[in-house]
Amino acid sequence: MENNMFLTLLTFSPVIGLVLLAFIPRAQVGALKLIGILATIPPIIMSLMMYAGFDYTQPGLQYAQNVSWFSIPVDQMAFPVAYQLGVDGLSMPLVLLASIIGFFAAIAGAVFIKKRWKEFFILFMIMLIGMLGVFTSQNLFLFFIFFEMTLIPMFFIMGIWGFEQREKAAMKFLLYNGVGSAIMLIVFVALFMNVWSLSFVEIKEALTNPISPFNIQESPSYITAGTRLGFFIALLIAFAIKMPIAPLHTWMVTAYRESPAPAVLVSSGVLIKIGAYGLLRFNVGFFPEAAQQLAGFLAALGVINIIYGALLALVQKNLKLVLAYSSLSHMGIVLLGVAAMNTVGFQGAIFQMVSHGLVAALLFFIVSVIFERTSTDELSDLGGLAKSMPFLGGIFLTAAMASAGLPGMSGFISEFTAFLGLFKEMPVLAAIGTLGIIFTAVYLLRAVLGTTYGPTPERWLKLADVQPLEALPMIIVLGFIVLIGVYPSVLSEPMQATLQNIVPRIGG
Amino acid sequence: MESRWGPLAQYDWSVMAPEFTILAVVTLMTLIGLFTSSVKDRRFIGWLGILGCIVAAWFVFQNVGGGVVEILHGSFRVDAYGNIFKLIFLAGTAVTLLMSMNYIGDGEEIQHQDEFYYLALTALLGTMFMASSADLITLFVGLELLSISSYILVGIRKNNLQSNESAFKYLINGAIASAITLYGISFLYGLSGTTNIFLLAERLPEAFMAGNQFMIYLAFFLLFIGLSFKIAAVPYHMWAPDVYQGAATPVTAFLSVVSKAAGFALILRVVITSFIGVVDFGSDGGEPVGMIDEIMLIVGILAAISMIVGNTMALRQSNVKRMMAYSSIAQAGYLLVPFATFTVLMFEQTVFYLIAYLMMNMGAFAIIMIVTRDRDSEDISAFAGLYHRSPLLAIAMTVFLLSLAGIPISAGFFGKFYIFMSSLVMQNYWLAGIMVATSVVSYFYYFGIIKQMYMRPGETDSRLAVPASIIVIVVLAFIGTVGVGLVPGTLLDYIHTNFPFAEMIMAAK
Amino acid sequence: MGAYLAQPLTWSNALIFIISPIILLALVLGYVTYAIYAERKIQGWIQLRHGPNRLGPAGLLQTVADVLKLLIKEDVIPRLADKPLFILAPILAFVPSFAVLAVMPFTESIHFADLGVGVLYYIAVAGITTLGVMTAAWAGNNKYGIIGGMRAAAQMISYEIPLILSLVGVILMTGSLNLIEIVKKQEEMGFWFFIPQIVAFVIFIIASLAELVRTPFDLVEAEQELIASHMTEYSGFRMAFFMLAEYVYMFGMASITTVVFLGGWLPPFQFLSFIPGIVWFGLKFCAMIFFYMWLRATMPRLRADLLMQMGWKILLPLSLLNLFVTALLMEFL
Amino acid sequence: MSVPLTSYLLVALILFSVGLYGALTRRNAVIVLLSIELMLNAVNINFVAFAKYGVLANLTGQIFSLFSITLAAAEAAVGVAIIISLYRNRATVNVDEMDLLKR
Amino acid sequence: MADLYSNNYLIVAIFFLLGIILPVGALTFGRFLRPHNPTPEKEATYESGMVPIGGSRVQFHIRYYLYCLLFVVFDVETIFLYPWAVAYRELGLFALVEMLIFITLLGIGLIYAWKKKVLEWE
Repeated sequence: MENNMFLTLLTFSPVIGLVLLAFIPRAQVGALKLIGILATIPPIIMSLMMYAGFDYTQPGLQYAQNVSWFSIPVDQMAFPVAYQLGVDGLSMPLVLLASIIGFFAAIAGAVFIKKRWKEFFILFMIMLIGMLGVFTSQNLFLFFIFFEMTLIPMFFIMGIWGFEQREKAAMKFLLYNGVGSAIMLIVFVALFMNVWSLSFVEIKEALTNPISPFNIQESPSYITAGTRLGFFIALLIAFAIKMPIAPLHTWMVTAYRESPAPAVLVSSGVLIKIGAYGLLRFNVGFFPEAAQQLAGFLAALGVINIIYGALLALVQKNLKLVLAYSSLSHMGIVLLGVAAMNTVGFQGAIFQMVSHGLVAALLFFIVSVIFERTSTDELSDLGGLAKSMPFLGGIFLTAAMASAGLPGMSGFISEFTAFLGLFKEMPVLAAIGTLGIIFTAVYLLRAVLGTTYGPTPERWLKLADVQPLEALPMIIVLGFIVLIGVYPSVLSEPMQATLQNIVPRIGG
Repeated sequence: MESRWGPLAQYDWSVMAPEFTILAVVTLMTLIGLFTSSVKDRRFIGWLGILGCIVAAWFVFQNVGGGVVEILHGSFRVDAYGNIFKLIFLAGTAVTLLMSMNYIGDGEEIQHQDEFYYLALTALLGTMFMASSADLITLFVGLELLSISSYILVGIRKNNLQSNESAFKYLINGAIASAITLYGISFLYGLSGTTNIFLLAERLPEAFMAGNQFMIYLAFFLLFIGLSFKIAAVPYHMWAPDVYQGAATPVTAFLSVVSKAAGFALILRVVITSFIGVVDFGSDGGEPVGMIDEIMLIVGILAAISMIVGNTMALRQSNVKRMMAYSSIAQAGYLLVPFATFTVLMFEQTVFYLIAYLMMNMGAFAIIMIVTRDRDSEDISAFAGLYHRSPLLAIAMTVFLLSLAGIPISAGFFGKFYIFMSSLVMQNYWLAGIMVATSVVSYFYYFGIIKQMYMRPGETDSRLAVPASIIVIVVLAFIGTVGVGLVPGTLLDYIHTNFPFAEMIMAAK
Repeated sequence: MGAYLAQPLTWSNALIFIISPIILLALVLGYVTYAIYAERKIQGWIQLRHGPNRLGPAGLLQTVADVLKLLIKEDVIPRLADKPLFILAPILAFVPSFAVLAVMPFTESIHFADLGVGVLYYIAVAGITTLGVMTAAWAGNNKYGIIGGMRAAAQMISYEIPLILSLVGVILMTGSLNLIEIVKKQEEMGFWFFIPQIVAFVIFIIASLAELVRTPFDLVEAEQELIASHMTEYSGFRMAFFMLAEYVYMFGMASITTVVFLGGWLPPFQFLSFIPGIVWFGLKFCAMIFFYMWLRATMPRLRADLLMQMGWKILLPLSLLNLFVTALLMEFL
Repeated sequence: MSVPLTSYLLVALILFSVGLYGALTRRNAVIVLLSIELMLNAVNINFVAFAKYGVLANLTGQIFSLFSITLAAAEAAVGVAIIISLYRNRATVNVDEMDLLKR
Repeated sequence: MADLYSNNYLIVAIFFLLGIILPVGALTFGRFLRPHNPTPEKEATYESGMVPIGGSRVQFHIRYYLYCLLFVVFDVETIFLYPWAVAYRELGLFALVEMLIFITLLGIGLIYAWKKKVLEWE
């Protein structure tokens, strides 16, 4: 039993903020905001420390903690459920992403939230714990609990601080994700029934090691390929809702349109990445054969996502919706990376997750700043904002370029890697997918230029430019984007060992 | 040993101490109540009742671990099964009384305050007999003691038309249900010549072999239909919404928790003990099929229908108590699942869920009571803006609702989770599937209340005054719900080690 | 009779079973005719009047003439009456009062059915009379009738409880519900039950008076208030049957008192046992009947509220107490 | 002169069905209560018949019927009490008119 | 024994039958003797010679019902007292104690009714 408390401290560090917030009177808005922002800094510091201390050569878990929690009695036996945390190359970048976006969203909260700050920050801290926990947990059960922990506060944040149709959107969000988590729970329990373990590592070992009894045909506990395929598809549906993948994406559109800025930031930056993470960690990690079998299907889904998202983004009249469909499109790239089923592809997928997380958060932040000033996000109303807000216009363009995959930015690296991976396996699909990139540039430029350039209407002339508090996080995030763009090894190296550990088992 | 005290005196009557305590307390309460009619505030009677519950619980704890003791020719039986259920009943009743202190104390609605307290305790006495009897006669008497007391409890707001109506409906349905139950029992008796469920277990297989299959099945169906009334499960659930809506809120809470748990105590004991040995060897020499297998299938189907009906009908309700009624139908469905899967752990699971249900439902009803009385409306919109009026109450309510919906980390989640696990272990995939699917459906209406509390502006923003007794209930329920959610193993282990359910079918020492 | 009962049913036995109740019925009718006459004469005697004295020697044929008169009276059924119930009511009143005699042991050998649950049978069947009264009251659709009927019903059910409970003491001591066994037990003990069960005896007498709706408990027939109560709308022979039922019930009540408390056919002293049992029974029975009539002539009527309160607040607790004292004494003596 | 057990059961079955039908279809609350009594009495017939002519005849059935009579009485008493209070507030005993508790 | 049992009840049935035949027979016989010429006045409900006012299906005071309830309670009690009394000798003193408890509870019912003024006839 390893007992490294580090990740526990990391995951639960927002609790400090939570407790402090609980004791601050609701009238002291300044203090609430300050604590709200400051409380998101310890996770960043600790995840950076974790990053620094990470051993790149080791494929297995690091900072692992394993404490027995309770046991599930099943038919005369009791199976222990442990409190297991740990990170490997796959999850560590995402932990860092979660903490950065957390900080970013907290600032967005301080800037854009106009009422009930106390409740907001408390819910936000709970959500932050959930986000960090999802990536640090090494146990199906724990994963599920943290997953739900992101869901419920999100529901509240959307429902309370959202726009006109907030309640409907919150309900829709809850139901879609509820169904997803229910399916996930069923699969987890079914997996547990078969393998009698909840630990990621053990399950992975049991399902992929050729000498484990579950993989030997003659063994009584052999799990047939059909069963594995069933698990795979069920999990795919669960994560497809979260990611989202094309036919199951409708919740996202309403959610993005109706949610307040911090919620959108968190959602586009971290929450939908949970789906992709799950896909990599569970679908591919546990059922490599099935994944291999369905790789074509996944790739096709990815391409559909890219093209469909891009086309819809092209015709949207609302800035937020453009970004929402752009998210859909970009998650298609993640899917392509996963479908590649090789190290490069996976690397691309993770790159894309991190990159899109940062870029989308930045873009949504910018849109919120615009909305804050103009009270509109309709493209037809906006225009020529660069004149009154030059700094914002610049950042907006940069972010859009990063999203479209301009070299030197993280988007380029990630998209390039992902497609590179897929080209090796399925050149045709990859070729079609690249069309999406072109669309991306088109719709993003249309949106950005439509907003910032052109003639400036009278009413937009007096708009104030970005405040220091707004500028700070934008610059930090942009810094990360550029850092990844120019020095991708900062991200690729730690994950190398882990991914190399996954890949050999694909295709057996 | 023939003393002048006769053969009855040889039994160890001390094991009946909990029942005697309650009986004595009811008597005492009645007498004190009658001779202090000049005192305006009647709450001290209720406090006496709560004290009685506590003392009785202490006596139950004295019996815990004492093994199986039978008295009165095996018709009264103290075993782990009965003890744990008695504790649930005692806790539920104590909370009901505590809740009603406030309901009764400040309202003009209930003229017969003393009666309210006595009847709650007599109903409790009925449930305790239901948990501890091994004879159909005493079981039935216990059942009726509970039923008749609760009919009156439901109608105790006698100037309230809704209360009258719901009492009438409850009575008619209850009486029909008990007639059906009795009809089933009469066949069981006719086939076996006994009403002792252990003798029944011995003789029913013989009767089955002798060509009375049809009668046995008939008896089972009648029994189950009649008893499904108490737990408000399909096929006898339709009374619940009307009755829950019309009854005073503490009574509704009592019905949904204690009465339901008692129904489960009865069904499990009778059905399992008496039908477990019946095996159909088939006329064509095929594989022998235990009747319990067929029972399990039927119960499974009924559980599924309960979950579906309860959760979908709840979506349409705007009255919060009506909604909780459908929710409780659905919960009855979940609670029947362990029975339908029938693992060795079914008792632990049922009891665990019942304890969780006790805590979350009592907490929820305490808050519902406060809110609906304050707004003088039972519409869901009464909850609008509750968060601004009393944030802590709203948070507690949220936790209870999340727990009812089965969202971690809560007692309700683990209750469902364990049940879900075992239904998967027994490869009852369809049942597990329905369970999860209907749980998701239930998010809709549970979150409907949450939505009201946080996202809608209320008619008033004045602070909601919460009486101390309600605070106590809510705090206890909150701690319980969250605590069990954090360390579910502790409770389960406690149940497992202290209440070995194998005692249920063991012979007495 | 006991011998025939134990034999398998043959045609001749069946005939005996049919004939003997008919004889009893004839006797009872005769008794009723002269009980009414006796009642009027005794009341006359006590109140220093003559009573009936025109028809026949000393008015002996008066009642017979009354019956004949009633037989040729017109039978009116009110328009608003509930006709089926109106016709049913007299029958309902009469049947139980006669049927209770089925278990009455007049002597050890002269009796009809010998039921193990004789006492229970008596109580159960006698309880139906209340129903006759209520039915008549309701069917007549008359305000006096309904008020009287309700009162009667309330009174009869109130006093039924002490009546039944007072018998429990006797049953405790006997250990059987069989009426013959009860008499035999008295024979065995050497004294009759009214001595050890004096409290029960008093309660029983009072309650039985109330059950019979006789003075001092004849509120139902308080003519000043209620005309003729449930019988208001009845006329002719239908009314006669209510009267008949009343007197037959009196017959039954006197018999059961005799059997249970007064030793039935037993002689008061052993040396008098040469006199046949039926004579002793007849004497005790007549004494009871006389007692009823005596009371009627001398007692004032009780007020309604006092009546009910006496039943519930005095007789009921007293009979329960008696029960326990009996049980305790049995245990410790 | 003994009647076979099945005929008792048949009578009970008919009574029970009549009672159930009445309880479910009649509109007058009092008649509904009476129908329920009919059902309970059908059960008593069953019990007594089994106690006398059953395969394993014994007294338990009769005892059970005593209890069921008692409980039927109690149920009826409470039932009528509730009907009375309903009648006081609503002036009807018609089951169809009890529609206050709908949605 | 079976004969004794059925014969006993045969006699009881004969008694009941006789009880029905007598009134039915007498009334049928009387029909040939008595006149029958109804008039509306004769068939009117009797109300001391006045024209009847209103219907007579009037509501009654609740006390009648309360007495009825009390009757049910105690009548049912006797159902249990009788078997107890018969079997008392075999059961011993303990049965007495039990019955004492039972009666005490019912007694409390009586006290309850007493205190609640159910027994007061106005």
